[in-house]
Amino acid sequence: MSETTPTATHERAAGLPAEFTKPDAPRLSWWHGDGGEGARRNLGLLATLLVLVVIGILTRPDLYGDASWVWGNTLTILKLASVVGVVTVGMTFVIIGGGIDLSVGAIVALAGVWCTTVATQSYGAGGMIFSALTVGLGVGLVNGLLISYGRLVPFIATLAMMVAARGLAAEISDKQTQVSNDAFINGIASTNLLGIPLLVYILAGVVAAGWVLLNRTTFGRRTVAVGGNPEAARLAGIDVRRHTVLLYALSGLCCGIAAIMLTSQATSAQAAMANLYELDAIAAAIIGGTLLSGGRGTIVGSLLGVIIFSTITNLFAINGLSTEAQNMVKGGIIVAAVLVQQVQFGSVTQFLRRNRATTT
Amino acid sequence: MSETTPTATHERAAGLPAEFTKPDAPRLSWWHGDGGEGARRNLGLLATLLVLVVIGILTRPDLYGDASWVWGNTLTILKLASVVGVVTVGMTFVIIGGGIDLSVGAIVALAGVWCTTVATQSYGAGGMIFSALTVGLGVGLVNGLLISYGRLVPFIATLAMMVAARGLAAEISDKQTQVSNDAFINGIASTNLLGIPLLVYILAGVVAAGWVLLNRTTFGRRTVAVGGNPEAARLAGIDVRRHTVLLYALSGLCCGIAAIMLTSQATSAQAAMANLYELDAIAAAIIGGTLLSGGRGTIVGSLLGVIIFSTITNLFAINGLSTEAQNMVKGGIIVAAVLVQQVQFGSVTQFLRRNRATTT
Amino acid sequence: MTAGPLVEAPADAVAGEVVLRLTDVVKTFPGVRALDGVQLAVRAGEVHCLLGQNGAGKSTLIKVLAGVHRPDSGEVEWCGEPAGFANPQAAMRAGIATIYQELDLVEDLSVAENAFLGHEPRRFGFVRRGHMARRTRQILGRLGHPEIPPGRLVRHLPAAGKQIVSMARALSHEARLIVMDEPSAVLAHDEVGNLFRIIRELTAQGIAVIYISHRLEEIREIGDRVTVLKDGRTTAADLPARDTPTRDLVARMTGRTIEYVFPQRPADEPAGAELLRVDGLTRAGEFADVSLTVRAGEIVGIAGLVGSGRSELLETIYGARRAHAGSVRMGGRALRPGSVGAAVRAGLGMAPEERKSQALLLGEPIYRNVTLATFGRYARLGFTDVGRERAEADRIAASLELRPRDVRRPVRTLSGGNQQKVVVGRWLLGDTRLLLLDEPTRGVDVGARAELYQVIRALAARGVGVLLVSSEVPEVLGLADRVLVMREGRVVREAPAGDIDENTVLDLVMAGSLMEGTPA
Amino acid sequence: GCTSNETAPTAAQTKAAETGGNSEPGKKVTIGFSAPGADHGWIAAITNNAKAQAGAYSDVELKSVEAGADAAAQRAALSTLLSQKPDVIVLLPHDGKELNAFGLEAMKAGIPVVNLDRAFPDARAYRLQIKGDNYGMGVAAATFIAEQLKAKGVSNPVIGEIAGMDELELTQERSKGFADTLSSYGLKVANRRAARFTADSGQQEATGLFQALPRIDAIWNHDDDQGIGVLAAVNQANRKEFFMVGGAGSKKAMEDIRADNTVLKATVTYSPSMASSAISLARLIGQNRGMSDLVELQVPKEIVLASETITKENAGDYLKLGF
Ligand SMILES: Nc1ncnc2c1ncn2[C@@H]1O[C@H](COP(=O)(O)OP(=O)(O)OP(=O)(O)O)[C@@H](O)[C@H]1O
Ligand SMILES: Nc1ncnc2c1ncn2[C@@H]1O[C@H](COP(=O)(O)OP(=O)(O)OP(=O)(O)O)[C@@H](O)[C@H]1O
Ligand SMILES: [Mg+2]
Ligand SMILES: [Mg+2]
Repeated sequence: MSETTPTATHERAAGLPAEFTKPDAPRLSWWHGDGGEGARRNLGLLATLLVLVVIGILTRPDLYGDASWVWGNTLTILKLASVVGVVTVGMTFVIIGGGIDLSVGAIVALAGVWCTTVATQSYGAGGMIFSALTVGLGVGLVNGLLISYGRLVPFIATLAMMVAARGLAAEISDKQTQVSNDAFINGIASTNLLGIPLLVYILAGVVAAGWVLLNRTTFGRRTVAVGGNPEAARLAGIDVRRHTVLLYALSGLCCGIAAIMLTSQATSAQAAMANLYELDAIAAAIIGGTLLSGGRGTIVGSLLGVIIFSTITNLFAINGLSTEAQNMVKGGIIVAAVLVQQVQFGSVTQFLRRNRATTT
Repeated sequence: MSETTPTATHERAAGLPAEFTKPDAPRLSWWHGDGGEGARRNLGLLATLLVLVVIGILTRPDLYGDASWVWGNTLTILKLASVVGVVTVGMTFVIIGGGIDLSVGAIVALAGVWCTTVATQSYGAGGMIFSALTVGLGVGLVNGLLISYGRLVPFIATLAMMVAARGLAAEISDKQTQVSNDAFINGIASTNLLGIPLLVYILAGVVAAGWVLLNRTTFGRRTVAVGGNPEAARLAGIDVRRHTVLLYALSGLCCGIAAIMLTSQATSAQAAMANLYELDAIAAAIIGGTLLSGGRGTIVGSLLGVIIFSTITNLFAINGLSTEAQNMVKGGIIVAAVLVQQVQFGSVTQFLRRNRATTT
Repeated sequence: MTAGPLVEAPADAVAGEVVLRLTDVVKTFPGVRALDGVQLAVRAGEVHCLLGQNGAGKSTLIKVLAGVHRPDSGEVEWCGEPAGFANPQAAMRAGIATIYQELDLVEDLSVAENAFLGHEPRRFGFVRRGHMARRTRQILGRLGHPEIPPGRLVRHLPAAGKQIVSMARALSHEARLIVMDEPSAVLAHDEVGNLFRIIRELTAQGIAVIYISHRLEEIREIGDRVTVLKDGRTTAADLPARDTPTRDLVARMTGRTIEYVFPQRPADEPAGAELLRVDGLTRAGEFADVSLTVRAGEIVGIAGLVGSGRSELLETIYGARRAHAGSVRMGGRALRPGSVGAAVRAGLGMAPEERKSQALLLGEPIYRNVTLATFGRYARLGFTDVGRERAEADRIAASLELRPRDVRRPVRTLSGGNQQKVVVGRWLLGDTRLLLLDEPTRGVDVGARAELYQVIRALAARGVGVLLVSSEVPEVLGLADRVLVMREGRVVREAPAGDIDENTVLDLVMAGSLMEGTPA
Repeated sequence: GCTSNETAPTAAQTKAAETGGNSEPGKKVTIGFSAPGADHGWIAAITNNAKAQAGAYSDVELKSVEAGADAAAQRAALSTLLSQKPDVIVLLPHDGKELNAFGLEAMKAGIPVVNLDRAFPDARAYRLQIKGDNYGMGVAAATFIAEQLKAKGVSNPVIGEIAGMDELELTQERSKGFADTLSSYGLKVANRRAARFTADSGQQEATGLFQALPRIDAIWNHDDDQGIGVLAAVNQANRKEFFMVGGAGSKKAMEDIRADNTVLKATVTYSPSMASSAISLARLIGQNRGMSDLVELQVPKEIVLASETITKENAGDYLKLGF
């Protein structure tokens, strides 16, 4: 081949597979293209979800025989996923941006407690929503400032915030469960539009907004850059610190939204609410394919992660599993879910490789 | 300066810190030398500890006036630190090796419950200790295998294990608190040697062993390599996977030891014991200077981290603070402790820099 | 797609037995055939050079040798026996030591621990620290660097020092074949000489060396025979290193003929307005009292040894570090110190020295890396326009001959030289008025290098000012209009490129070299 | 109470210092007090009641240490309390068995220990044990449910249970009492979900329960605080076919029962007023006095509060005891 004319060699690019010389070859493009791997991963998550549903059908054929029950149960699962889902969207941004937020559960509790104090409730639903969002945003901002400008490790800063915010929530509520008496707030959880709960719409809205923000805006691009390689981002002129502050503020804001949703569901708030949501949200994001070290992740994956977790919970409830059995099985399912994704990955690659080997 | 003779310039080495051109200059060598930065960090931690003691003295002069009380209180703090301390040593290895272990609290509970079942207790203290250590090691091994060979993200694998192990512990104990009737086991927590509790000796032993293991053995040095640059470790012929398995096994073993200590203290075990120890251990390690991303950390720093946390807890107890106040203050103290370390760092560097600038 | 006929050149008489023979080795990655039938024969006691464009498969090949990758097919014969190394240990045990292209050190281990990583001298699992330190000192001495303390953390070493440690690791094995993947890329001129001395020592003992470099002069100086790779295939094997004409080598590498020359300087001096003015810039311990100017359309080169503080100077001008004294003005207006954002807004751009840690998002697609500093321009109201972005990136990729050209591939899968092109390409977008280039051609192959030079010259012709740092003196002299020479943090000479020659620069620069224990 | 935003415990839950008898001021007594950090209304009421009761006596000084997350943390807090040598220690342990060793240690050191609510297995570990009847709660709830169902003539009734934190032994006792009594009527629990004593967890578990059981006849919810969430879930799921029994006896629950406009028809008490009683008795122990209404010269060793069933009929009487 070294004897052929230079031009010809160049044109034919002998050593490279065909699709590489043609920049926009459709073949394999879903695979290597924009977010291709994320999409593939999400397929794996959908498969896991399917398996869970099949398990549900096999274990409770009586319930799954009733179509209206199935529809209702699906909505229940989505409702169950809605609060953690909103928190997870914020968490996904933080993790993609190279951080972690252990304080989300505490922020939800603080915002919930704050907005249900007698004083706040006297301002009506508007005042309650405003105060929950403001508290969430504010605490998130403090997190961000401590991490960005105080140079605290995110793990430590948000752990400290988690402890402090729960303490403050207990102080404010005097450790009591505060009942919400606002019909509008309480109505959020029981309102349906076109047969679908309002909470599910809120989740969908937050997920959609998160998806657009991450994939279609400069904010999202900066997030990936800041998490993927902060030094490179800084040298490319991105204000890494300011962006980090914004990420934690965003997470706090999501917690504020979640606080209203949870308060509405429980028609009350207390300092111990949203227990261990940080773990749920982080786990959902990671199951969904977000890299804990930052720089990679998808909103859809996180959403699927949350839905998988709430489907598991639902599966346990409809089968009446005891708490300890639940826990043991849950551990196993988590491991299996992740392994399934990998097996799939391996076999798909192998399949492609074999395929290519024969066509080349 | 650009007009001076080359030799003169070279001698004074304007462009480079002096120690780099002069082979073994003693100046600054403590700083740039092996582990120098760790040592400096630990000084910062000691300073924090001192501040906490001073706060104790200022808030409770009556108690601190009594020397024997002070001594007794110090032992109380160390005893309090002992169980989490042992867990933290294992955790430090795991984190330095690039992982994380969320299951430590659950492993302690499982090992504790296992060794206090009626069947196990019938074998006496030896059988109980053996079974606790074996269970810890075994669960750690499973963690390691899942992560190394199952390629699960450590966060997810150990989260799943945390859930599952607590479930199994609840199953085994039938959700009852199991009382230990073994005089030897129960006696561990109440035995003093030369006026110092046996638990403190155990902590000291584990810390010393951990220090030697990390700093003086190939296992320890390879742990740093595996966490700091896994690719480099692999290229250097280190079996990264096997090493990872060993790290989690080590952490599990530490949990087994901790389980015996905690069971002895409580003269009983239950599935909910060692609640959130994972958070305590991770926080202590990070406060102690271990990088969450792996590749750096010291055993002494982790120990100091644990002691700082138990001193804070003790401070609250002697001042009778309410839980909510405790939490709020604790969050603040954690932030302050880390900030103090940084201020110190900054000023020392600045001092050195200024020093260098004037001598040049 | 069968392999073309190989050009078999007569083997050097001096070389010994064939210790390593590769036949038809193939290695594919998802979507890429990195090796597509490689032939290679290495003899004891020779320096066998591997040549090839960026992405030709050189690094992949040596990773197959080192047991990092398993070949898909083909045969590896080691000392006459068929051998496929299942893992790096196996290769090391067989006597193959490797210096990888990307530094493979552990930052938080000491020099000695890094040198002996994986085969530490030990007793009952305990590291024999004294013994290890002694042996490390020996090896460092052999490498001409007795001043590096074995106990120092590698984190505290400058880049050149790290390269020495990498070499020390290779020498710490009882190797019969040492593979060096672009070892000279981060070394200064005098260091390369040192390296060659060691290579000669090794070959004199009958040890075989595989040497990879994009600098043909080096191949001429140290090499015995050359194997050329192109697109994962051997296009020529066992050419005599010293007297194969450059044109031939380049043709076999690239499939065309490229004149390895610097673009013509414009006839008249660039008379553009002053863009950048740096006054008395100082960072204690790094550089002191640096003043310089760059005009629009002018290329200013900074020569100096590794460690002379040039990178720090560029980073300080760029706002990535905060100056202790002095000022930076851009177009007459002072730049806010310590703010990269301000610098970028003022029209500065920088291609930093360490591409992986400072410039690239390895997991992200190429186009997103190319547009990292400019994606805001393709956005409306904060919403990005991926199509336009990709088209622009595609244009840049084409102009730099990026390989492979698909800009949606993750940067991680690019070869070292192609990654460098992505970094430089980033600042060819947008309206950068002053470009700071730190070692822009490090690891870039001959063909692409010529293209990069053209691109830089073309930018200058458009009125962009360029401040260029390079450890390759000919590059600075050939490309720049004006040259500054730095030594130990200070500018010791400034002159138009025409008024200064390579020897003068080297003399100035060597007067106090970083790695030399005693001054010249 | 558990509900609304009011703060101080109602006077009804503490005992005003009457004149004469036991309330005569006596020797100054320092009482060390420790309860787990409050994460729900009942525990909060315990601490508040203890503080209020101590405040009602001029001769009592209360030294309170709250203990963090688990038994180990509480043990550490208690050892600092011990080092301050109070006259009596009142504690609500995280877990009686886990803190048994501490009880022994304190008693050995000559400090009488009053165990509140969660029993020590070893009789030498306490001077006085005062507790609610967890098993009895289950019995009372099951009895009410079984009788109601019998009265309604429901055959094969579907009974759900929403327990509290499953890792606590008291939850196990309650569930056991419930299951044992149901089976004596030939009934059983169809599905049991464990919540965490918080309203949001109650809502979540109840929602799961409703999914599992398309038709329900009765539910026992262990804790009225988490019951707020359970009732919210009832409304959200629009399920009205069953009736519900609560637990512990919060004021809001009693109000709801009296108003009779929710599915909540009864609650079985587990009153946090026991904390007030514990402080009163600890004071007497510290002063070496007996209970004036008893013949004995010393405070007895064990007191178990009966779990009463509050229904629409008697809710008015109990309202003042609701927390
Ligand atoms: N891990 C990988 N995954 C996918 N593709 C890879 C991987 N490693 C290398 N490649 C591809 O294999 C080909 C050969 O790369 P290699 O690194 O061997 O080139 P090289 O000759 O060393 O180039 P350079 O001179 O730039 O270092 C390139 O096309 C590269 O993109
Ligand atoms: N022991 C050390 N500890 C801390 N910093 C050091 C040490 N030795 C060198 N340095 C810093 O590293 C720099 C040398 O690093 P490097 O090899 O990257 O060279 P550079 O100054 O960036 O050079 P170039 O001029 O080649 O771009 C020195 O200027 C000095 O500031
Ligand atoms: Mg290469
Ligand atoms: Mg440099």
